Amino acid sequence: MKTSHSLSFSKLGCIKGGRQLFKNVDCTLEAGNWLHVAGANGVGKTSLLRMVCGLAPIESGHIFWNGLPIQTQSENFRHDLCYLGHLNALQESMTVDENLAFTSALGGMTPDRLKTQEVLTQFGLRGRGKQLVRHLSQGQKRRVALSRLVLSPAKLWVLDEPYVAMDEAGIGLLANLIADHLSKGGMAVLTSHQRVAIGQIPAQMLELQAQ
Amino acid sequence: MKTSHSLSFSKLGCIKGGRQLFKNVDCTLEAGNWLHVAGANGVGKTSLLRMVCGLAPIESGHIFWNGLPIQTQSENFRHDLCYLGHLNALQESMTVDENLAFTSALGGMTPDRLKTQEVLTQFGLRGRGKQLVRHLSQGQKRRVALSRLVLSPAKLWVLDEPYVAMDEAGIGLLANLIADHLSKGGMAVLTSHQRVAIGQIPAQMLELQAQ
Amino acid sequence: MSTSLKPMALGYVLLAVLRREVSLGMRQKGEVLTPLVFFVVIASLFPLGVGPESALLLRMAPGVLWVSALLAAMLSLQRMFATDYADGSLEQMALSTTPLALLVLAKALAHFVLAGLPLVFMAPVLGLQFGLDTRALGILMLSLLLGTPTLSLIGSIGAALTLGVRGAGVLLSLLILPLYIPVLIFGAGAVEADAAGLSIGGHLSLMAALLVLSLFFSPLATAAALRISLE
Amino acid sequence: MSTSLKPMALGYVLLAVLRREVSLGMRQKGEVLTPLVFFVVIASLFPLGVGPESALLLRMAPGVLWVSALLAAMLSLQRMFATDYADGSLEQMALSTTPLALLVLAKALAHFVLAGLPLVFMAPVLGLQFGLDTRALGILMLSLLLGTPTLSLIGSIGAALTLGVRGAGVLLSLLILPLYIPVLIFGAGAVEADAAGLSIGGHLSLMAALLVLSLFFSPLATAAALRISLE
Amino acid sequence: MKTRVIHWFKFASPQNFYYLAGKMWPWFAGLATVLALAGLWISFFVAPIDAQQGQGYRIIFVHVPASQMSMFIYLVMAGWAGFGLAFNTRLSGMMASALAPTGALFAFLSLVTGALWGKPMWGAWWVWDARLTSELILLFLYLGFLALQASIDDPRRADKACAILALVGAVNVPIIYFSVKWWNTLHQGASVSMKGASMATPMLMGMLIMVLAFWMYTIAITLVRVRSIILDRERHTDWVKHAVA
Amino acid sequence: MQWLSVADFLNMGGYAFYVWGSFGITAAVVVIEILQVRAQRREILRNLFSQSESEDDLHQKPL
Ligand code: HEM
Ligand SMILES: Nc1ncnc2c1ncn2[C@@H]1O[C@H](COP(=O)(O)OP(=O)(O)OP(=O)(O)O)[C@@H](O)[C@H]1O
Ligand SMILES: Nc1ncnc2c1ncn2[C@@H]1O[C@H](COP(=O)(O)OP(=O)(O)OP(=O)(O)O)[C@@H](O)[C@H]1O
Ligand SMILES: [Mg+2]
Ligand SMILES: [Mg+2]
Repeated sequence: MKTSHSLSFSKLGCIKGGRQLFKNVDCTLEAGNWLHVAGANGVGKTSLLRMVCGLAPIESGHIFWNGLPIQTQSENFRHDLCYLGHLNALQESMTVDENLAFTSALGGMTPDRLKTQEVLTQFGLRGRGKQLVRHLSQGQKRRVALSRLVLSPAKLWVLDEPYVAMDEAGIGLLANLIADHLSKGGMAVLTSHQRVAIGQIPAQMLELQAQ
Repeated sequence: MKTSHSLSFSKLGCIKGGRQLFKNVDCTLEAGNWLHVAGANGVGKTSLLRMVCGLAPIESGHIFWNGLPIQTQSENFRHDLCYLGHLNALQESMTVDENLAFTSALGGMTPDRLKTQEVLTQFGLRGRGKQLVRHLSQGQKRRVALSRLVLSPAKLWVLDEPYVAMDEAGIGLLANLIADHLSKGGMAVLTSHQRVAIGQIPAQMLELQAQ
Repeated sequence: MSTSLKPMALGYVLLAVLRREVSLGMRQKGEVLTPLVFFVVIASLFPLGVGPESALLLRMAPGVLWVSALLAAMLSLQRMFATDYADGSLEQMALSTTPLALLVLAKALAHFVLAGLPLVFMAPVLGLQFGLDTRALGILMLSLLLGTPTLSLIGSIGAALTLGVRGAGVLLSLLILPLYIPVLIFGAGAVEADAAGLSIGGHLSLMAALLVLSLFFSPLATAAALRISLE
Repeated sequence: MSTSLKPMALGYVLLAVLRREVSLGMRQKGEVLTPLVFFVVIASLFPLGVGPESALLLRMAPGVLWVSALLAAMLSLQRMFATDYADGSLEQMALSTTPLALLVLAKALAHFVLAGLPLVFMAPVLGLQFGLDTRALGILMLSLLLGTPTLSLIGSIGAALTLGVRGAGVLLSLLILPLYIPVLIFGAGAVEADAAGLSIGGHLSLMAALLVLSLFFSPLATAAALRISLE
Repeated sequence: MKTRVIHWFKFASPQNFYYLAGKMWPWFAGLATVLALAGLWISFFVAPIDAQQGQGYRIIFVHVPASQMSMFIYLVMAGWAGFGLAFNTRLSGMMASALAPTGALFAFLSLVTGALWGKPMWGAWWVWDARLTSELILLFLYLGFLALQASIDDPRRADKACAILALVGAVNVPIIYFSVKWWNTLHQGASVSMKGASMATPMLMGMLIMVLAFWMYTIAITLVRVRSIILDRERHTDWVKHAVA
Repeated sequence: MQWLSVADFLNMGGYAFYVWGSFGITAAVVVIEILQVRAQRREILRNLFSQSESEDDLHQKPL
C-alpha cells in the first residue's frame, strides 16, 4: 500500500462568466503539509477548491493526485478525499445521529454508535445526538459537519472556510484536529479569511490575486 | 421629532426545546452605542437577536424601544429596525441591482440608480450590478446583503455574525460603516466570534453564559 | 420619513412588488410559458388515457379543461413565496413598514398575470381539440377569466401555510384543492349549463362573488399565515 | 480499507440510502399521505367537473384514474433531490466512493415506495367510486404496480435536470409528462382492453419492458444530469 | 492517432466554424429562395387539381415538408447533443440549441397546417389520430428542450443538460410513436387514412422541391443562429473582438 | 394555365381560407424567425460593443 501522497497543480486556470479568475497556478503539496488558499472575496478560492474535488470541470491546466490527473482516477481519488464546502450537507429534518450514520454509510462504513458518540463529545455536542439539526445553532451545525472529518478515512481534506460560525474553542479544536491529521501523514487544503495556526506546522500559502 | 432612541431588555429569558438558554438578561443601549452579544456556540445569541426583532416571541421579560414594549408599537419599531441574519435575504436568480431595488422598495423608497451604484462601489462590487447573485462568491453575497444597511434609514441595526465570509478589507469596511452609523446617533446590536473594533467606540458587552 | 406610509406610497410599493414579480417571471422566458404548456400537456393526457372517441371527449371537455387549468395554475403556486422565504427576503417583507397583506395581494395578482391569464387565452385552442364550438369556447374563456384570479388568491393562502414544510408541493395541493372546488363547479358548470341550453347568469355571478370575497379575505389570511411560517 | 467497494458494500449503501429516504419521508407524516390524498382529491375533481352521469364516469374511469395517479406521483418528484442539493448533501454523494447512479437508483426506488406504492393500494377504492368491477380493479392495481416504478425512474431524470432552476416544479412536469405518455397509454389501455374483452398480455409485457429499460438507463442519465447540475 | 483527433476537434472549433458558417449560409439561403419559388410555382400552377380533395390538397406542399423537417431536426439535434456529451466539444451544444427553435416552429407549422387541412377534409380541426398526437408530443419535447435551455443561466451547463434531455427524448420518440399508434388503432378502426389520392408526378415533384427548400432554409437559418450563439458564448475571447471590430 | 382569373386563383376552389391560411402562416413563421434571428444577432453585437466599456469595471480589483 502506498503511504505517501501528493497533490499538485500545474498551470491551473479558471474562467467564470468570461472573466479570468486566476491562471498558471502551480503548487505541490506533500503528505503532512497543509495549503492555505488565501485571497480577497471573489478571487476564486471556492472555485479552485471545487476543481480540486472534481466538482467543477478543469478548464485549463491539470491537477495531479499521486502524480496522475484526477480525472483519470476519479474513484480512487474520491476515496482519498473529504470535502467540506460552504454548505454543511446536513439534512435539517433529520437528527444529528441520523445524519452521521448516513455520512458513514455513504463512505461504505457501518455506522458505529460508540464512535459517533465519542466524536460528538469531542465536538462539544454531547447528548445532542437525538436533536434535529434544524434546532441546532449555526456553530453547532458547523461542528456536526466537521465531525465528518473524524469519521472519514480520507487522506486529503479540502475545507472551504471551516472556521465560519465557530467560537474560539471550536476553532482551536478544529486546528488540533487538522494538526493531528497532518501528523499522521494526511494533507489539508483550506481557505479562510482568518489566519489560524495549525499546531507547529507552517502553512504553505497560495495567495490568489485578482487578475 | 424624537432624536434620541434607546433599546433595553429587562429580565429577558429564553427557553428552547425545554432548555433554559439564558434568563434575567438586563441591559440598556443608548443612541450612539453598540452592543456586542458574545458567547459560545449555541448559547442563544441568535435566539436573542430574533426576539429583539420581533421574529421570535418573547417568553419571559420585556424588550423596550424608546421605553415602550416592542410588541405594542410593532409598526413604529419595524420602521426603526434593520436586521441582517445568518441568511442573506438575496434572491439567487435575480441580479444584484434587482435585489437592491427590491430592498429599497420594501422600505417604501424609490430605488435610486446612482445611490445603488455608489453603494456597490463602496462595497467593492463595482460593475457587478448586472450579475446574478447565484454567481457571486460567498463574501460578495454577504457584501450585497450588508449594503442594505446603507440604503436603509433605520436607527437600530441588528446584525447576526456580519463578518462571516468577509475578507479583512471587508471587515474593516463594515466596522467603519457601523462607526459612521453610531456617530450619527444610530445604534447596533451584533453578534460575532471575532472581536472587531468599531472606530473608537467601546463595545457594550453582553456575554451570554451557558446555563 | 414619516412613520406610517401614505396611501400613494402604498400604491407604489404594490406596484414595485408587482413589477418585481412579473420581471422575475419574465426573466426565465419559460416562466410564463410553462404553466401554459403544462395546461396543454395535461389536457392532452386525458384523451390519451381515455381514448380517442370524440363523442366522449366532447362530453368531458369542460370538466377536463377546467381541471387542467386549475392544476396548471396550482402547480406554479408553490414558488409564490418559496424563494423569498429561503433567502430571507420574506423576513424583510414582514419587517417592512408596508402592510404585509398588501405585499401579498400584489404577489397574488402577479401570479394571476403570469399563470392565470395565459391559460384564459390558451383554453380555446384546447377546446378546439376536444371539439367544442365557438359559443362554448367563449363561455369557457369567460369562466376562466372570472375564476383564475380567485384561484391565485385562494392559492396564496396555501402557499403561505406550507412554507418551509418538507413536501410543500403536495401538501399545498392538498390544502387548496378542496377550496378550489366551488370555483371548479361553477366554472365547468357554466360551460355545461350553456351546452344544455340553460342560463349561465347564476354561475357567473356566483363566481364573481367568490372573486370579491377572496380579494378581500385571502390577503389577510395569507399575511397571517406568513407570519406564522416565519416564527 | 480497500480502494473499491465490494458488491456487498454497494448493496449496503443502497439500503442505507433507501432507509434514509424512507425515514425522511415518514418523518413528516404528511409525506406518504399527501400524494395519496392528492390522488384522491384530483380523481374526485372529475365527477365534480364532468357531472354525475355514471355511464360516462365508468367509461372515463381508467383514464382519469391513471392520469390522476401520474400527476400525484409527479408532484412529489421535485423534492427528490432538491433538499439534498440545497444543503450540500448532493455534493457529498457525488464525491462519495459509491457510484452516483446507484445512489440515484436508491432514491428513485424510495420515491416509488413513498409515492407510487400507496397509490397502487388506494386505486381500488377510487375505482369503486367510479363503478369499476372487481376484475377491472385488479387490473388497474396490476398496471399501476408495473407502471409507477417507471414513473419514478423517468421522473428522476427530470428532477435532476431541473435542479436549482427557478420554477423547477412546472418545468419538471413539462419535461417528463411527454415521456410518461407510453406508460399512461399502456396502463390505462390495459384496463380498457380488458373491459372490452381483449387480452391484456401485450399491454402488461410492454409495461414490463418499459420498466426494465428505464431501470437500466434512467439512473445513468440521472447521475449525469446531477453532475451537470452540481458544476 | 492522437494528432488526428486533435486535428479533428480543431476543425470543429467555434472560431473556425464561425467563419465557415459565415461563408456558407448565403449559399443555402439563396438555394432555399430559388427552390421555394420553384416549388411554389409548381404547387399553384403546375400541379393539377386533386380528384377527391379539390384545390384544398395544395396544403400538402407546406404541410409535408414542415412535418418531415420537424422530425428530422429532432434527430439531428439529438445527434449533435450526443456527440457533444461524448467528446465534450463546445460547438455541438451550440448547434443543438441553434436547431431547436426551428424544429419547434416546424412542429408548430405541421400542427397548424394539418389542422387547417383537417377542417375541410375531416370536418374537424383535430382528431386524436396517432400521427397527429405524436406530432403534438414532439412539439412538447421541443418546448421542454427550449424551456430547459432558457432556465439554466450558465450556457455550458445548459448545453449539457439539454443534451441529456434530447438523448432521452430521442430514445423515447419511437416508443411514443408506437404506443400512440397502438392506442389509437385499438379503439377505432382505420377511420381516417392520411394517404391522399395516388400522387400525380407534378405533385410529387412539387412536394420534393418544397422539401428541399425547407432543408436549405433550415440549414441557412441554423448557420446564422449558430453564428450569433458563437459570438455570444465566446465574447470574451480575442478573436471575437477582432471579428466584430 | 388552370386558373380562370385572379379571383379564381384567390378563391382556391372554395378552400381559400385553409390553403392561404396554411401558406400564409408558414410564410409568417419564416419571416418572424428571420427577423428574430436578426434581432438576436444585433442584440449580441450591441452587447459586444458595450462590453468594452464595462470591461474596466469588471476587472477592478475587489477593494
Ligand atoms: C394537425 C393535424 C396534422 C398533423 C399534426 C399532421 C402530421 C403529419 C406528419 C407528422 C406527417 C409525416 C411526414 C412524413 O412522414 O414524411 C404528415 C404527413 C402527411 N400528412 Fe399530415 N398531419 C395533420 C393533418 C393532415 C391532414 C388533415 C391531411 C389530409 C387530409 C394530412 C395529409 C398528410 C399527407 C398526405 C402526408 C404525407 C404522407 C406521407 O408522406 O406518408 N395531414 N402529417
Ligand atoms: N457567471 C459569472 N459571471 C461573472 N462572474 C462570475 C460568474 N460566476 C462566478 N463569477 C465570479 O467568480 C468568482 C467566484 O469566486 P469564488 O466563489 O471562487 O470566490 P472566493 O474566493 O471563494 O470568495 P469568498 O472569499 O467570497 O468565498 C466571483 O468573483 C464571482 O463573481
Ligand atoms: N427544539 C430544541 N431542542 C433542544 N435544543 C434546542 C431546540 N431549539 C434550539 N435549541 C438550542 O437552542 C440553542 C439556540 O442557539 P442559537 O442559535 O441562539 O445560538 P447562537 O448563540 O446563535 O450560536 P452560534 O454561535 O452557533 O450561532 C442551541 O443550543 C440549540 O441547540
Ligand atoms: Mg468562497
Ligand atoms: Mg447564531
